[in-house]
Amino acid sequence: MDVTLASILAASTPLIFVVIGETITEKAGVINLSLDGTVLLSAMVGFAGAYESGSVIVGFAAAALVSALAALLVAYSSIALRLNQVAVGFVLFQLTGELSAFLGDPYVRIPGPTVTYRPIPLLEDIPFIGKIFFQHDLIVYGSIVLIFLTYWFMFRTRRGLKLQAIGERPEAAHSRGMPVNRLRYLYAAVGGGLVGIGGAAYSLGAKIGWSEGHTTGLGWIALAIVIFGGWHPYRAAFGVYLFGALQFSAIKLQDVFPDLTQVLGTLPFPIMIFTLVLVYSDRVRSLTDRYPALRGILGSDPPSAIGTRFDVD
Amino acid sequence: MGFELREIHKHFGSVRANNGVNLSVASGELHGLLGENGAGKSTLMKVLSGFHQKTSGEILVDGESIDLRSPADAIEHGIGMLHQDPLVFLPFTVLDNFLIGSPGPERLNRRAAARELATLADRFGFSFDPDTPTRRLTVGERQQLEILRLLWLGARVLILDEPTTGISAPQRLKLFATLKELAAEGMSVVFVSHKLEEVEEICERVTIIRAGTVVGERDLPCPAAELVELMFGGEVEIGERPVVGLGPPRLTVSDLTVRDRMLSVEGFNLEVAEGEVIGFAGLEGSGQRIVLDALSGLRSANGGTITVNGRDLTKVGYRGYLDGGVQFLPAGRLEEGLVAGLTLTEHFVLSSRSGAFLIDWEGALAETVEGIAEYSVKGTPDSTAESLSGGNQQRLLLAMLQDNLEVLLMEHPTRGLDIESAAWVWEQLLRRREDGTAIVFASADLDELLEYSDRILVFFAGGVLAEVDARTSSVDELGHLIGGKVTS
Amino acid sequence: MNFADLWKRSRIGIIAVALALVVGILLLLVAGANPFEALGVIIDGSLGSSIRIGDTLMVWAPLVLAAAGLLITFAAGLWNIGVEGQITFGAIAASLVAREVSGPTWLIVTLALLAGLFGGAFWALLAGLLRTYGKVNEIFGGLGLHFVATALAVYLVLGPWKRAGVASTSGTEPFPRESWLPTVGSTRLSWLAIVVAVASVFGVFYLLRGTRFGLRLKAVGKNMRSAFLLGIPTGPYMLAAFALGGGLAGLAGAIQATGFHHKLVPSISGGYGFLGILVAMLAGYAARWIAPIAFVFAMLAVGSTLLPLKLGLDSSVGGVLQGVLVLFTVLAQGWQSRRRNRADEAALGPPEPPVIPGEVG
Amino acid sequence: GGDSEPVDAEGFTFGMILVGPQNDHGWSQAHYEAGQYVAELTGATMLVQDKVNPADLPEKTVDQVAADLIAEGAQLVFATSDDMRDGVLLAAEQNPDIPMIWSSGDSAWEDGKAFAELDNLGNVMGKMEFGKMIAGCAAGLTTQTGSIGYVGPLVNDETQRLVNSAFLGARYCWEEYRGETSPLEFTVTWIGFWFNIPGFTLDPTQVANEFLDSGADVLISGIDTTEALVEAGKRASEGEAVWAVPYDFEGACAEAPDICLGTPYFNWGPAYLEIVNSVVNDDFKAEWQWNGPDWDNITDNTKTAVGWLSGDGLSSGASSDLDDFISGLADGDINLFTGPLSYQDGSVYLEDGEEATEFQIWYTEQLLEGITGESAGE
Ligand SMILES: Nc1ncnc2c1ncn2[C@@H]1O[C@H](COP(=O)(O)OP(=O)(O)OP(=O)(O)O)[C@@H](O)[C@H]1O
Ligand SMILES: Nc1ncnc2c1ncn2[C@@H]1O[C@H](COP(=O)(O)OP(=O)(O)OP(=O)(O)O)[C@@H](O)[C@H]1O
Ligand SMILES: [Mg+2]
Ligand SMILES: [Mg+2]
Repeated sequence: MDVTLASILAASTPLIFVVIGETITEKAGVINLSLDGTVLLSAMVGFAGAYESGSVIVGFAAAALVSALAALLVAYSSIALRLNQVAVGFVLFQLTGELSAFLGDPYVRIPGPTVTYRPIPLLEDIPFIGKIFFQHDLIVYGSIVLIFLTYWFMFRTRRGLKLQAIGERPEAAHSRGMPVNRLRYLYAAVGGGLVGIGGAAYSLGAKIGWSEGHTTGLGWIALAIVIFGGWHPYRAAFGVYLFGALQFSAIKLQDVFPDLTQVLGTLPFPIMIFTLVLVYSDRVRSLTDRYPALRGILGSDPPSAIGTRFDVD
Repeated sequence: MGFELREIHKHFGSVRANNGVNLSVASGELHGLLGENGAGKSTLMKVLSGFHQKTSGEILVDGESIDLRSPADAIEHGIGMLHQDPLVFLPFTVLDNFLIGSPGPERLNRRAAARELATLADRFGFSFDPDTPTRRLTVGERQQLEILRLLWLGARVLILDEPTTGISAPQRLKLFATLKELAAEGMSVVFVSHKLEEVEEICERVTIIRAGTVVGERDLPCPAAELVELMFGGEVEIGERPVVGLGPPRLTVSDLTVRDRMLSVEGFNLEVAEGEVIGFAGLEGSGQRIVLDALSGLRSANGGTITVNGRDLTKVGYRGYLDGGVQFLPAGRLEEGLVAGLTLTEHFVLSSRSGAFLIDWEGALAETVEGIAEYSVKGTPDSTAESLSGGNQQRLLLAMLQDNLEVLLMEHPTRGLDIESAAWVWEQLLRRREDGTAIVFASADLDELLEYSDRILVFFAGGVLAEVDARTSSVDELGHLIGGKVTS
Repeated sequence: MNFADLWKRSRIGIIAVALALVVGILLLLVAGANPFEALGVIIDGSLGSSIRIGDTLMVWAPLVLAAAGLLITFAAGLWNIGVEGQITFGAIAASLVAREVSGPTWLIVTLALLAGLFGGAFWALLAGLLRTYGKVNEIFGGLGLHFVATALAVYLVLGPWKRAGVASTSGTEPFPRESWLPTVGSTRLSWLAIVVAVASVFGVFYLLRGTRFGLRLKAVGKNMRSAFLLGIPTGPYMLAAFALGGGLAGLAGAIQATGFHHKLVPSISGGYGFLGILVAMLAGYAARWIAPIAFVFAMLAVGSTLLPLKLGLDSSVGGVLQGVLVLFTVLAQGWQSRRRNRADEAALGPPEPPVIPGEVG
Repeated sequence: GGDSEPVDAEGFTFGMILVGPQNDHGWSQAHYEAGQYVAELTGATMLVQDKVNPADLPEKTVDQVAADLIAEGAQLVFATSDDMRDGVLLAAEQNPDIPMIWSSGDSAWEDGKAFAELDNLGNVMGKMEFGKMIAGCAAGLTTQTGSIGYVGPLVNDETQRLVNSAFLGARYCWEEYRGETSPLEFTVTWIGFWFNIPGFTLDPTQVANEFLDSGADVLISGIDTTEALVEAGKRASEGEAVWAVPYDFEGACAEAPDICLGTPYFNWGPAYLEIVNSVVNDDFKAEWQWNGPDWDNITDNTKTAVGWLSGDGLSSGASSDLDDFISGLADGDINLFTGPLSYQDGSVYLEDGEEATEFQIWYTEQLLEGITGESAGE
């Protein structure tokens, strides 16, 4: 049991970075629909960077850079060019995915550097808990820290409040002296960078190496989990782990439903998205209106200004 | 802290919202800013608070010229503004709203902030639960919160843009007491309103602006009639109105109840005869719009009945009303009337009630050319709706109306139009009235109400405060009534 | 359209194509290939013989159908990203007919195409209902249904429709020959697919240009509130747009199943739904450009499959070029409108529906 | 086959259709390198089209790719996947003058179940059941937990045959060499295709992970790619005692050599060389070839059709037992396809003492009793 949980934790690590990154970007009001492609490209760039330099740090940095650039392009198109974020995001999804295949060809299935296993002394010996949480590599620990750190940043710091403000009501943020569009660029880049780290965390950790289509589909699921997670780091993380658990159970169930295994493997995708139907249904809405305590679990209010642009004057 | 505005111009594209405004307010002064809808009051204040960048002019604080590039600069200089619609973040808690944008160490100390909020609130007799979402605060409470926040940030010039819209009478009293107290402490307060009574009640001086320029400045008290004249451009000659024989009732509303999130209108009754024109007066948000929505089927009535020509339409829904000959022209021409991106011809096709599947473009073009000529729309059949000027958009909307309407409902039918266009629009409307159409319109323009209505209902805070006969009323009387003041 | 207008439009196109070419050439140089040689291979690989022209047209047909269908949903202001799922479900429905119905070719083929049409429409209607009644943004509802349709195809291929003794996602047993779309000569080109695709382009052109329905749909897409006030029942119109757009996508799926693979495979959509979105964007959401742009895309797709063969390049070159082309076109539109002081957004065409997941605008 | 001298085939062109990428370190790369081998020896030109499957190359079917290759001058076409059945049958029918090979198929086997009368379509396959028995033996000799996981591709006669072989080898060595009496756990999980196609198949990385989590310490890969080895290598680097056996390609151990027990691999070169020879010499016959290992030296790549290359992960003790096993197979002392053997559903596969015929081995309808996992059944 603890072994399985540890595996789910490790396998979910990249998606944590992706989902938290996109949550931050969307909190600022920018939706980056290109995730499914940028995760692929950053997985490729991460591996190639680490392979060429011999250092996983270079790999992560290169991946973060590439993915941040993609997110910045979406932000720029919206802020400066007044283009539709969805349209630009979609084109980038296609382009970055194809680029990963094109540029990644020399790196297919060759051994390269990986993140190293670093169990934490003493803690790793705690029964049960030790196996689950303290026998991993640094990037896994990093993902857990990231969840708490993001929560802390968003809800416990001044800058975090500003981040939420610019995505919620930019004109109000502007009237309180925040440089809305500059901050949107900043958080698009930060979120995009985290997405890139997530991509590299696949090719350097959770799913070692590079092959074409290495992470196909996971970007879409990340976008769905962001919504499922109600733009809250804890709930988003819960969504990621739930998805991981569902994927593992699908494998376990091959014996029970032989015809359905492959189908079960893909089901978490629609399940995640159809949870949204429930979350948005009037009945659940009225329930959360009546019992505000439930809103934390069932509510999912998007940042009000998501996907829109803000022009001063 | 005093401030001075010199020759402020603010243009939005071709709209000159402020056209060389001068205004000076001394430290400790409670200064009123009066003007009709669209006069340019909010724009001027947004320039002063750094929200908008002025097109030209100079801003001085304590005699020194300052450069405001953003609201952050304004706050730095001690200028804080409470916007017409309080700019709070609805899903966030009261405390977070208080904190957002405040300077201080990176790590939030909510407990300390809550204490400061409580202390400040105490001073003015306000009270907040710091953990409630702001969404659940009334508009008045949101304002109070914003005022506290601005004071906390060190505002020495406080601008309030129509702070009394949508708040209750006791809250208003509290607000006024607070403002007086602040002025007494040496703060400059600018109070923007079109409510004479309130300005009279608390301000020492008042500046009146119209069409983007200052038309007068007075010490208070000063005769209300004089202020009304300045605001609305004086008594307007009311021409002979044609005597139209009123026919049988067209529209009968009995005991109507409608609600929206902020406001509810209860027990509304109205009977409009064939060929009668009813005007709705009142400040924005006093209930006119939701009644018009209900009368056009856009909002379902929470109680009561609406009949047209004796047919009960209460439950038929918007399209049922359209079929029953009831049509509504809302004020937001590009938001709720025309479709940006579609051409005039396309608009004419959309408005025709033909059921044919294929469009006869040649026929439609001919019709459009005819319509353009008849309604003197400055545009070609290929112009898109958004490229028309406001006046021409309104002409287009009128041209698109069904021919034989039973009831025509309108909101601000001539807002933004020059005198000539406005007169022309009314000519068209009165023609329809002669055909028997019953007209109900809401307007902020008192002259318009007086000139074209038969009867005027004055809305105040969700109820009909008074019904006056337009033939015998005056701008002065209406001005008082709109402000909630019933003169005998 | 006057000359100035025409120049404005084509200037965007020229800048975009030029930039795309520059980037494309750079990428090819990076990959160590002679760009002109690569271009030659792509042209030869897609147009080099009657057979290859046929192959290209067989990619063109479903792509055009998907893009034409998307124009309808775009007109209604909807981002029908679920189009992939609609293709897949249309293909499943057509496969059911092809597997189960026996009779003369004309009968089976007609029924299969109809099944595709209705299957795709049905699947799109689900996304439409989620959008109009479930408040789920069509992007995410559509994606969810896309994954469900794929899962269904995988299930059928591995389960009830599996080959005897085999459980592989590689596909079902080929359909009986009577249910294959008839072809022209020795090519793989099915004239029926071409007829259906051409008809769809004309149909969509006239629907959006010449009918009251199309005009009202545009009004709904550009301003739902005004459209409603003009008396248009916006909910049903949006559903109708989904059904029509999905129906054409379903036809594309039926052609993929009965005219191309001749069996059901899980990846039956061929990605033409997503590609169709790019075609629609590049076409500026105008029906008259769909056919030529889809043809260029089909050329790139088919022609670049020869790159590995002849130049040792990866075949993803075609996809990269497509993406670069669309990206620069979209960006160029933005640059252009930024240069003009007054951004005339309506002319940019793309609907700007609220992207707030779960909120209906 | 595998004993013909290379002809001079300068100017001769053959085409190779691969289902996966040519650098997959597995099935497709083995074919690709065989093609290179032939080209080098004969001077012929090879044209390669890789990733020919509906997910990666939606715009082309196998018959279209064959047509492309022919148009580019190919005088012989190799379609190298079980998955290409429909396309290659169509292509052979449409191009009766072009000899073609469908590797791993049975269309040219007169006694087979799916004989197709096509004069220009032959089949080549290696007797990988030997490779898999050796792989199974290596796993059986190595496992500490007594639990072996097999990452299977899709279910068909061939893959069931290979799983059964691995199982028989593992059980034999587990019991005979190690003297274990407790039953060996042998589980197969199918991903649904020859390699991972996200969204359509299970992710082999996760399957491997799940095996290792649930106590298997040796993974045998039955798929075209190396995820099982990579994942086991990662676990080993974290200090776990786990091993893996990749598949298909001689160089497959490279991604995690330390824990690689060895590779059963296909060596298509000799058979393909012979076919090129026959086409050049104009005596091509559409035959069904099922070529065994060269028992004299199963790593002699000029001769053998299937081989076994031991990896660094194999202990020296296990290594000598494995050599024993291999020589037993070579001289016929060990024939694991001997009854009594039952299928999973309890039906008899081989009566007591019955030795399986080629037909019985090729057309394996189910997994054997003792294996956990899904059979195609029916
Ligand atoms: N952002 C803007 N863009 C374009 N025009 C604007 C903008 N803001 C205001 N205007 C125009 O400037 C003019 C002055 O508007 P302003 O809001 O200052 O009036 P106001 O006096 O505050 O009216 P009210 O009493 O109705 O609030 C109006 O014609 C308005 O339409
Ligand atoms: N988006 C636009 N695209 C093209 N032309 C425009 C656009 N907006 C305005 N115009 C043109 O600019 C001119 C000025 O428009 P504006 O709305 O300022 O007119 P106006 O003087 O206020 O007229 P009115 O009194 O009728 O409102 C008009 O001729 C109008 O057609
Ligand atoms: Mg105002
Ligand atoms: Mg105007």
